[in-house]
Amino acid sequence: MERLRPVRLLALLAVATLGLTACGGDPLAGGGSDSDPNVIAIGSGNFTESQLLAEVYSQALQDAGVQVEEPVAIGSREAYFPALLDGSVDLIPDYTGAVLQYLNPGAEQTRPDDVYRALQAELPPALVSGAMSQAQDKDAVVVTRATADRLRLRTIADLAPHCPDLVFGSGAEFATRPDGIPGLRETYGCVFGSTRTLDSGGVLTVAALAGDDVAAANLFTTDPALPENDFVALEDPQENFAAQNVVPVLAKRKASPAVTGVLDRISAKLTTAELLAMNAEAAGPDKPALRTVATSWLARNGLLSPAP
Amino acid sequence: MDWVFRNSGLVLELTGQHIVFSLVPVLIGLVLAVPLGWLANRTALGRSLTLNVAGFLYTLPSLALFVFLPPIIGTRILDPLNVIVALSVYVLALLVRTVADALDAVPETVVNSATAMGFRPGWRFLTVELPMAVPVILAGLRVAAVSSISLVTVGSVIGFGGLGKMFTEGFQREIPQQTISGIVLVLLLAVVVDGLLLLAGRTLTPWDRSARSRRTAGRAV
Amino acid sequence: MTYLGWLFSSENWAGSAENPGIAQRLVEHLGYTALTLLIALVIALPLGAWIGHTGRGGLMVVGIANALRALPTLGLLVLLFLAVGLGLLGPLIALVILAVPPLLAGTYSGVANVDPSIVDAAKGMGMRGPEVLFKVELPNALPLIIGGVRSALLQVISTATIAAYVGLGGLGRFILDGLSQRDFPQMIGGSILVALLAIVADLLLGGLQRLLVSPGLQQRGAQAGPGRLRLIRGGAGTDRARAA
Amino acid sequence: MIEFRGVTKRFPDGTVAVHELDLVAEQGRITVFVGPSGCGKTTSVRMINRMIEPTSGELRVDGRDVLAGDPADLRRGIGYVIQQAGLFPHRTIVDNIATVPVLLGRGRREGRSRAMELMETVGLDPSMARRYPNQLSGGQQQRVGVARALAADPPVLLMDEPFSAVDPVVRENLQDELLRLQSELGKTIVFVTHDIDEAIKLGDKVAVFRVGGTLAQYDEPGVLLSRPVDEFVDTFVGRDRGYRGLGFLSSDTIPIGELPTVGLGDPVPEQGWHAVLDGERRPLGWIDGGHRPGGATVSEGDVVPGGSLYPVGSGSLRGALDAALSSPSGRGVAVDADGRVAGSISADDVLTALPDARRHDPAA
Repeated sequence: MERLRPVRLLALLAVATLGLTACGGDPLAGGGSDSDPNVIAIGSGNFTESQLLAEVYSQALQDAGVQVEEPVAIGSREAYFPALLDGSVDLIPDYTGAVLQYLNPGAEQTRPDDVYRALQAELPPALVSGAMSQAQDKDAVVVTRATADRLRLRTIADLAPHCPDLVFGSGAEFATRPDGIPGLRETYGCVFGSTRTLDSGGVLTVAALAGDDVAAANLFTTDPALPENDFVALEDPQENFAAQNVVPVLAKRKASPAVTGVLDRISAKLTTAELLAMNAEAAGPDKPALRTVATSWLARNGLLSPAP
Repeated sequence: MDWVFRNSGLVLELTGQHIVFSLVPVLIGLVLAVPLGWLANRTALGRSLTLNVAGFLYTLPSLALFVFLPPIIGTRILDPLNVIVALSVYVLALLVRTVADALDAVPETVVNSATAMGFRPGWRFLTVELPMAVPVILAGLRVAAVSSISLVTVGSVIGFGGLGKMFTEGFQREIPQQTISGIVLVLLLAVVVDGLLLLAGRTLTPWDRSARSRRTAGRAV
Repeated sequence: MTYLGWLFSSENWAGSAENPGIAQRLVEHLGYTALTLLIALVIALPLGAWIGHTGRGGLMVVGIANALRALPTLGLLVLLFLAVGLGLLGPLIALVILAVPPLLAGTYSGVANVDPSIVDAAKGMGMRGPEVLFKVELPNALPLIIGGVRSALLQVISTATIAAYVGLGGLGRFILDGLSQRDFPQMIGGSILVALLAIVADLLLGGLQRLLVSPGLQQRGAQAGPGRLRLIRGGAGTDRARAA
Repeated sequence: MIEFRGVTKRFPDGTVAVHELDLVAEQGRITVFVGPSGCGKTTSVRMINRMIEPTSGELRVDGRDVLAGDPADLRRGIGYVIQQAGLFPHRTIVDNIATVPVLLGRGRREGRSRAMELMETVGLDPSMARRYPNQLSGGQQQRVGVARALAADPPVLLMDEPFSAVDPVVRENLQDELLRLQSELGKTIVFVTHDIDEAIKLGDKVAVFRVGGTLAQYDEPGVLLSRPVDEFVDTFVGRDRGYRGLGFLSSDTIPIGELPTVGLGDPVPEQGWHAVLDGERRPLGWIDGGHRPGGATVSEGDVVPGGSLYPVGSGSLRGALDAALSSPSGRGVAVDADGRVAGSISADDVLTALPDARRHDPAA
């Protein structure tokens, strides 16, 4: 029943932490272990749209006879992209501008085609991208209608002078991304009074903005919460946020013509309106499973072979 | 519950994962706790050392332990092995003490009479002391299993599977039904496993029937 | 590569307006913990003492304490977020819900386990109900009550970490933000801080216990009796269930 | 004085623990309640300080109705000692004893100094004052219990099986101590026990209860032994009651006879048993004349241990008979108040004196 003296306990803890420093490698480098060469492991971000797209890819590939693993929602790009690089996942639905900026923080292209072309040049040799879709889901600085009216805001430039008086809400990664808080500072000279870490365009951010816990927030243009809450996405005249067309990024060794064929057919059908519709369906009153939403979209667009 | 039926495939899959993630550690912890508990019970130093390390490990918050493990055991952060190892550590920390206490509580007269009848220590441990310690160990095992089932869900905050996904997804998509279903399923799983362990204990220790009700009633904290 | 540099950078401790530092997160974490514990004590101490004193509802306490062991913390946090929205209230309710059972069980079993002959003697000498409770039952129940406080404290510190997931501040932020920013040193640093906080808090309470509990109750083995009682009062408390 | 008038206790489940009890525990005397378990003896005593509320009837302590007024105030004026002492484990010995004085609003300091006095009264070393109960032996704890009950100097003392958890030797010790204390303090004591021997030893009067809470017999111990009212009391009082009853009969009429004696170093007598005396004429034992294993003179090695001694003037017939029966010579050694040999008595003398003693026994 004796307990260790504090000093001895702290010593123990010190030893334990030294142990932590001894091992090399980056545990965040990837997801699980290396994947099976004949099976495609699909990953996604940890937000609904990304998970939906992963489901769409997964089901379409399965339908075409490709073996796939159940999609895993990994987290932010900072978490899932390394997983793609080290082979623990093979396929990720992503956005052109975001990937480009991730690979080259200095990239200045903003138009969809320019971004896509630049992305092809920046992709590491082990990765390829499929065709990009017309569907865009851009980062945006969003305020409530009331704030927009009160401060007469239409663009981020209008917001800039007010930034020091405002609380800004976003996911943690937005604080460190080049087009995130640093980008807003450089492009528009907007330095927020304080920031609040919430989630990446998720319910926390929506709730915080709706509840006036934050005055401005980072949300995404296809988020059904924007029209639902009458939020205003401020225009981005200086093009801080690059074009964000949905694009599949995959491991070259898994990019067989069968696989890319399926992905390209999906990209051909996917538009911003379709993406909005899918998001709205998932957010609908029934809250259907994402795999159900994906199935019905694929069926609607003739991307599934008819049931036997 | 409506939600569960509309999404039964997903629910079944997550429940399956959950069972593996939560119960494999219980098994590992138990297998390691018996010899360690035995050792702890043999010498005062061993006891103090084992129990203090166990107490220390048990103090670590789970989310922190999930993060500590990768650099120590060389896994990547999303490897399910992290959850399994972390939970095994908790189960072990909890059971090592229980086993030591349970062995300690075996009446000395029984041990002495076994020795007097010519039992060698190893045989005596397996056939006399351990069986007599089963009821107390089992009580600890039930606590371990139940909290293990509840703890697995914490892992989904940093991307692990299991029923915790019902919470993270229910959160992201604002589906209270999914969250509530998740809570109910976790509780249900805990009740079922607890009941099974109780039943297993009854069959294992037919001699202890009368004593048991008192003991379980007393384990309030 | 070292993970500890993050922890020892004064810049990380101070933080900035845009990026709260360790000092602020630590204060937040301590604040949530203290507030929760205070509320939970106000609820659980009188209730547990009353139940233990009168013997009414004891079975209920045991039942609730057992059932709450299985209650998944994260589910509770998410459910409360969905119910009351963003802010301190939801997580606070969750934390209190998790802190009350160990406190209640500790106080209840502490008071209920006081040797009946002692209570009998106290009444027989002419102590009134409150005098019996405050002068005899509570001082004798103190080891178990503090045991309950230690359990609750660890629970709260752990769960407050997870509450970062539903937007709370505190040390859990480093773990989750580190994950999304791919900053493992930050994750490890946050984890170390949380672990240290838990250990230090537990040690402090252990010291407090030695200070507050009468030496007459600390004689080892003198009245600890059979295994069950000892299991209940376990020092480091590995017998307490953890939920976070 | 404690009076029970038609006191009944019926518990909510219908059990009658005490039925129509009429009894008076006399002022300054020890009254013992004895009986098998379930006879209501403890319930009866606990009704006196209202630890249990009577269902009906009247109960007075020194003429005051106990049911009038506040039970806590009542209890502060009545000492209470229970089995295993019920000491507060979280308080030191001195603070345990000072409990009631402090409750009564006398200062802590006054309470403590009173407690220190009482420790000496009950035979506890004052150095134990700062210890905690679990550092004391069972017998010591029981002494603390008695001291605690006496702390506010209550006229009435209730003792509920106080000595039943200590070993026989310590118990006998505590009983003697209680009798000594009572001879000094003269409290009105009600003492509960299930041990008839303890009852007979301690009680000025003994109340035997039977199961169902009725009083079987209430008498002085001698009468209980000599004339049990019915078979139940007879069985309860137990075997040897005739012999034990001798303990309550005066032995003053026994003739003291001659006692052949010899001193250490004297020549060993020719024949017959002789008491061996020391220089102060106190008995050391016996020597059988004619046997001389140790030589011609009486040495310590030759002395055969004697039986119990019979104190002239203060003994009972039981003591006299035992002295005679336990002596190797068949004659008991009678001693005076200083322990010097006064003569001898024989078992025949005791039996001869018996009818006379019975006739003079006031209790009979």
